[in-house]
Amino acid sequence: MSVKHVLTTCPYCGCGCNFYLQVVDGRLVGVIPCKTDVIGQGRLCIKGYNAHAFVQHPDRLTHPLVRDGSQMRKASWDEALDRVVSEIKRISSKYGPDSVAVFSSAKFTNEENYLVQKLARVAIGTNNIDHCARLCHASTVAGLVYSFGSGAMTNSIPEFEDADCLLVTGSNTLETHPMIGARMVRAIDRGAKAIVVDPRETPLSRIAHISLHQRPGTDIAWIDGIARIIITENLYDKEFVETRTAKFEELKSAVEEYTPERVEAISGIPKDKLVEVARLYARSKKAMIAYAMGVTQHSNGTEIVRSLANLAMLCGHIGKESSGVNPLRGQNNVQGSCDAGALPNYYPGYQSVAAPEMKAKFEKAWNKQLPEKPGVTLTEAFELAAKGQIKAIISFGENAMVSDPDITHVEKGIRNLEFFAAADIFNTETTKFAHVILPAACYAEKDGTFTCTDRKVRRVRKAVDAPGEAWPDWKIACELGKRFGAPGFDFSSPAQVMDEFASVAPIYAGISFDRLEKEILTWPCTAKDQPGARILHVGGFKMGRGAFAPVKHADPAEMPSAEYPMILSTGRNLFQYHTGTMTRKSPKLEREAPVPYVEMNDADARRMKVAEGDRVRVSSKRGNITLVARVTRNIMPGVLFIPFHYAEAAANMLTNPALDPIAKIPEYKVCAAKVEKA
Amino acid sequence: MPRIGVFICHCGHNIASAVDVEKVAEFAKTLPDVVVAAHNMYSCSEEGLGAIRKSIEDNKLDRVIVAACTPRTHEPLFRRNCERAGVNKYLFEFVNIREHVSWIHAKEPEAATEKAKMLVAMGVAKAALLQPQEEMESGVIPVAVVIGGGISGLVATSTLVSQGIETHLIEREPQLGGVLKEIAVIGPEMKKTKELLDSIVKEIKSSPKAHIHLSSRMTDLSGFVGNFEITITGADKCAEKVKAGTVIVATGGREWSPQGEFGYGKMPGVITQLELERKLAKGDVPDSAAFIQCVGARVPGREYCSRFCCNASIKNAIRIIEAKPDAQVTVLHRDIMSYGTAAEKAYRDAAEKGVRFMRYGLESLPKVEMAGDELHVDVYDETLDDIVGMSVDNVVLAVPMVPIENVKDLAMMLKVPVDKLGFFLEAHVKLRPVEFATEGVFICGTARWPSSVSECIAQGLAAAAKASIPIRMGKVKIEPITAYSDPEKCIACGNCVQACPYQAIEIVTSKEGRKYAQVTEAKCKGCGNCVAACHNDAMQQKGFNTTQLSAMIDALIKNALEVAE
Amino acid sequence: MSEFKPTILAFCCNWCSYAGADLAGVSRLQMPPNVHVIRVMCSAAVKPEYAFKALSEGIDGVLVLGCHIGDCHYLTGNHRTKKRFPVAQRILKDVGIDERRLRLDWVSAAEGEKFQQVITEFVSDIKKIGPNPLREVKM
Amino acid sequence: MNDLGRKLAKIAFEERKADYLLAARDESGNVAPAFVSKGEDVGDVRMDVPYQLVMVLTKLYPWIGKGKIAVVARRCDEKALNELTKRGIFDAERIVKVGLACSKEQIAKCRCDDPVPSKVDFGEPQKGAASDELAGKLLKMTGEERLKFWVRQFRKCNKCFGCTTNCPVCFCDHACVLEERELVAEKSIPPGLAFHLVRSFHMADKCIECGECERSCPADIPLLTLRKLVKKDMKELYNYAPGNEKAISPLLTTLEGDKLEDDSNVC
Repeated sequence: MSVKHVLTTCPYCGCGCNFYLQVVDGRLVGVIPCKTDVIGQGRLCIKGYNAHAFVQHPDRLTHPLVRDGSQMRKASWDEALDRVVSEIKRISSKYGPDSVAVFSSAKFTNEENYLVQKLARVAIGTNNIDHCARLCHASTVAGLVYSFGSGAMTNSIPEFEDADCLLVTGSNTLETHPMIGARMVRAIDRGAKAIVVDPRETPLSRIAHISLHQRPGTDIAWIDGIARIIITENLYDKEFVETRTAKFEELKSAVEEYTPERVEAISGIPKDKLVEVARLYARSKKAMIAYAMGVTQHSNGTEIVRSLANLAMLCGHIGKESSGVNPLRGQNNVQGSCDAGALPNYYPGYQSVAAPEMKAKFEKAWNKQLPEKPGVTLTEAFELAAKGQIKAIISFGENAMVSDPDITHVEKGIRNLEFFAAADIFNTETTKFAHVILPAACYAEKDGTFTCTDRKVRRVRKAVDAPGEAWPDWKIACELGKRFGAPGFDFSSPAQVMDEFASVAPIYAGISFDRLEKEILTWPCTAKDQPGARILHVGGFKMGRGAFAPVKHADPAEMPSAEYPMILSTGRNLFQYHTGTMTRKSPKLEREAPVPYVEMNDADARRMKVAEGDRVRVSSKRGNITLVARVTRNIMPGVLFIPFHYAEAAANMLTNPALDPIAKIPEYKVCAAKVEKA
Repeated sequence: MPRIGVFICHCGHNIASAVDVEKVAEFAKTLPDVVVAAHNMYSCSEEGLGAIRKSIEDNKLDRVIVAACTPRTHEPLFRRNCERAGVNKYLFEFVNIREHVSWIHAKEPEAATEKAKMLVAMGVAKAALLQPQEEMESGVIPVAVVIGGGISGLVATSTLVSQGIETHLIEREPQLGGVLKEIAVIGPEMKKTKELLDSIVKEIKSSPKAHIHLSSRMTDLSGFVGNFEITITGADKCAEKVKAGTVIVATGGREWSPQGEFGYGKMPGVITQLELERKLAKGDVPDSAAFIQCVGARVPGREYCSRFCCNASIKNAIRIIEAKPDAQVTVLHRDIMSYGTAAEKAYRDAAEKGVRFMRYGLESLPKVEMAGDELHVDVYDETLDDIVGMSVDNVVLAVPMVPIENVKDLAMMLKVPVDKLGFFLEAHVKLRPVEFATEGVFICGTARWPSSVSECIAQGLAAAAKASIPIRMGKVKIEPITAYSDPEKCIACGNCVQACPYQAIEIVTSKEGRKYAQVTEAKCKGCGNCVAACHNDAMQQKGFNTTQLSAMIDALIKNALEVAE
Repeated sequence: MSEFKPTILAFCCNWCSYAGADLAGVSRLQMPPNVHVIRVMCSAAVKPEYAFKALSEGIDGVLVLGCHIGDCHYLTGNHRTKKRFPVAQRILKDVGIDERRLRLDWVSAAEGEKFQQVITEFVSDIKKIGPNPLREVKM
Repeated sequence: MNDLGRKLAKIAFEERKADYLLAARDESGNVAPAFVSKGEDVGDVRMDVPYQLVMVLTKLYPWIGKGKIAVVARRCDEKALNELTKRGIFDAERIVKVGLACSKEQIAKCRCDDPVPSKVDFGEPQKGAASDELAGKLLKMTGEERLKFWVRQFRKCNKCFGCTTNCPVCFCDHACVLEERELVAEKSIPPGLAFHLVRSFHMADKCIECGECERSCPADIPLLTLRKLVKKDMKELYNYAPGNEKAISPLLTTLEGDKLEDDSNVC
């Protein structure tokens, strides 16, 4: 009788809560929240309590599968891996290495991301390595690197509790980051003033001090409006602006036109409310900005992120306790996968591919000649596949057929590939197209580290064996690397991989598995005897002066029209997670929100004679889906909201693939659509 | 998706007078899953039932809702109707908009219509979730119990034992016969009561199947049709428990005792009809008598007519004259109710024999005084437009029949309704005249309504015939409303086991070793105790699932509150 | 605002209070039209959870009518009702909902007037207490 | 293994003849629940147990076929064990209690008025805490004020089910009625008020006031105070407090307090 309580990190969102998996003779029986965990403090959200439910599900992939004509048949690891290597080698030599793209996953551990990007760059010789951060905080990285020099969250999760003012926009925090939401709730209980700006009424906005609703796609207007009020009413921190920032004059002139009246005209936010918010934010001692997909997933996402950075720098609310700009990372390790270099334009540790000295450094470290220019992004890859420029894709844990915009187009791209390999824990809408499917171990079946949204590196420990012959992804990447004949892929444990990663990435230099056994480490952690920086930009920006961004409002790529009069926005709910691969196989989660739905305003519904629970057809230029109408007062008139978890009515059949020019992130939050009774 | 048909009944004007039936039908059409909503004059008539059957076929309905009177009387009728149209009879929901709406909100038609709409909405919500059920059968103990040894009870008992059915007859008094013991001769054919009673009692006693409990009372009744358990407490206070399949109530009625009307109780000569019967039985015939009819009857507070008092007076008047041809007999009446040929002939015979009939009105009641030691009666005669006086040996008050004293306790024990006056209320005056709404309990005789001897006999026979059906069939159909558990949800905490009054539930272990609660359907009476005791809805009751009842509450909230908003 | 018309839910047991209600109907006893009856087999089958659901979503009053103690068709059913509902009432009070909105009473099959009296009394009580505040409070 | 570990192992395995031991110990920089078999290293045991060990045991128990299990049990754990044994969740002979008397800080944190187990093996017995101060304030409020207070609190609920999952006596777990749609009308978060009323009712004759619901609530809703208010009601109505293995809940007996089913009517 072996009974274990294994301390690990939650596989779902970026909060990084720790809990114990209860294992009796290799069977997962329950989850116990870790009482002394710095983030969870003995508490979890509904997904945390059910994080064990999908692990030993009968549908788990257990054996490698290879396509034989139209059928998939079981194969040995040797046959499957050799098939991948030979196909990639054939295509790479025929069309060049850049005709191959590799996708890593934000669900992977840091070690696995590091190995997969090394597989692309060292084994295959291409910088075409990306992952789903492209779809979430790519615009944050591009935005905040310009403003502050670093794209990461500036403060730590516990600090939300002590803030006096919380400016939350584009984040339904209590549903997407419940335990960060809980900290905000505690702050509100202590009297902090919470301001929520969101086209929908959310569980957080219902208990906030001020709840404003802006028309989707008009964020820069009201943010610039606030900046203008802060400047014109002299509420800004002159000393901070003069000593720590640059381009203040350009900002001042850029925001001039966004008078409260104009902001109200563009965004619908009442002018007196805008003034109240500006004064409240500026006058608070400790003000935290928190944002997520509602800000980043726009065709001008990068600029919206920079406009938020402007506010913080104007008031000096940056680099201090409970003051800063906090992008809330959605995935459990989207932060770590960016840190580990699974990006087309960055080596591990945000060291730019374009910088020759960096290329030289990694060529020496990995003793292999590396490809020149930065690679293509995830979103562009499917475009290029459809055009025939990308011929092969290896996808680790991505379910593009549900998570990427304009799915019909994505499908065209995948079908056009000569070779498509996928590694995952379940069969998904995407693995259907794969020539080779590799069974992978999930978080409960492997060791490694996740980096949560506030840059803490958190241990993941193996609780049970993987089903059948499934391997942990770090082992798959190593085996592939060796079979490509590339140097530096014979690791015997994730700890060794972390040591190599730490040796090449200064921000992870001090991090190692044995230190993590005893203490909490936050990157940047540049030495073995330091805990790492809990707060960024204290006393100064790494790059010297923070840069104001003179950005202006621009309409979304696709505006409502006569034929498509409504604005459609997509996103998540509390109970499901992303494409539902794990949550839809957890009974108590699936039961809470089993059916796809569209939220629509009750006045719109009455006008269209749609009642609660009716089946309606929502269509955009790119397609249409049929689902249940949820009539509510909690959404602005003229706006629809569809969660994208449900493949049977995939929201991304409708979304607009238009990309942010800098970050290449799709505009999930705004597209034109119409509703009819089905 | 269910296809629901809603049929709203006018019930003549009983419902339509207060409820706007068309509006309710219009509203029903808007409810989810309702395919057709119609209204008809008399749903329970053959024509009404036919219309429903046709609508079921035309619209391929699989759920039927009738909004009319009370399920307690008409549900079986409409369920059989569904069955005839090919729909499982438990996919039927009855909405009560007569007893619970039109009859009690007669002066507020608008509010009554709104309430009818709400109740229909709740009915539709439940109907959508009903599951088809099969009736279960349960054995019937081949024993009957008759409460009350009056003429009705005796006739019923004799009929039952003559069919070989073991019957317990419970009589409060030391001897059988009830009120008739005190009446020597029964009009109009002047039959000797003793002969009638003795012949029936002899018949009963001759059968080994009869058990007569004299000076005994029923002190407890529990169980249900086919499985009653009656506790009989004798004079010696020892309680005997008897198991029976059916129960007949024949507890009779009693003469109303006047509260001093016409000098009763103060003047010795003023007597009631029964007191006259006892005098005549002893041969003590008065020389002159005046009968006053409707004493304490057809007056506010007791508006009904007992129907037999006129015939009784006529009969006794004739007996007096036959005993003393030159006796002076007058009958002062407000109307003579001698219905039927025999009674009408007796009325004419009495007149021919010299009985004088004089009418009086409520506004000019006869006055009775003592003149010396003689009784004197003055009455205003309409035709003569003058007061007519007479002195008589006796003034006989013809008083109405009223229920027995402890009728309320008996009703509570039997869990059957009594009307405002205290007479037992039968299930339905036309459809089920000698039955209660409670299955297996029957009613006959004056306990139901003042009746003549022949009517009591007829009802006794009817009640016995009805009561013998379950016993003859040997089995009774049990409503499928028993409880059942969901092994997946049950965590075997035992709340239900402790809650069940019939020990019908126990914890069992499945093949895989999972413990869960299991109901023994034969023992389950369908009370729902266990459902309420279960904290995670693992225990459910057929026809009353928690999903169905919650849906009804939701329907009320949605329709009543949203409307108000 | 127009005169407050309460919406009230009542659970009546098939053997006693429902029969009493029918009797009140047969006897044409007039009473306020605000009470909607749901038929159950025994008052002990009424889960207090139903009352919590109704009251927390704006229903103004909930009435549970069973057989008199000792008269229950199922022997000790109404004992459980009498034990359970005071706890439910206290919980309502603890949370701040007026516990008089939930009332338990006994009406036999023979008590048409008692039914009328209970309904009339309860409707006037609820009118005095006023509309359920939770009708407006959206969580 | 620290000294506490050795002492605990001796009591559990040798004195009480247990095959397994459930306690709390230091592990990878945190305090972890630990289920060890006889002969295994117990580890650096801690007696300031932050976990409701009976809840940890309830999840493991169905999978542990046989053998006697020793549990470090405070008074609240002991009462939880009694309530669960009474309902057949555990069979009594397989559970052995190692009594732990709570420290002053723990008593203050739980506002506990009954902190000493029947047999004390560790810790010095202390006096129970005075009554719940917030409960006192709430009782003085009017109905409207109380409703306003609780609606504002329950509006923060994010439906994580921490209060039910972590509660030692809340064992419906996989089929909890609160997860059904019917009783609690809500399509989003927070759940309707009925969620908390129904839970209070279910806990009325079971709650042993360990306070785990309040400690597990991310929104800091004062759930222990609500439990204490309901406990006061049960005391006043039926002079009943959960936690005694012999006493049958008043909600399961007749008015006279005897068993509901009478044998006379078995047919």
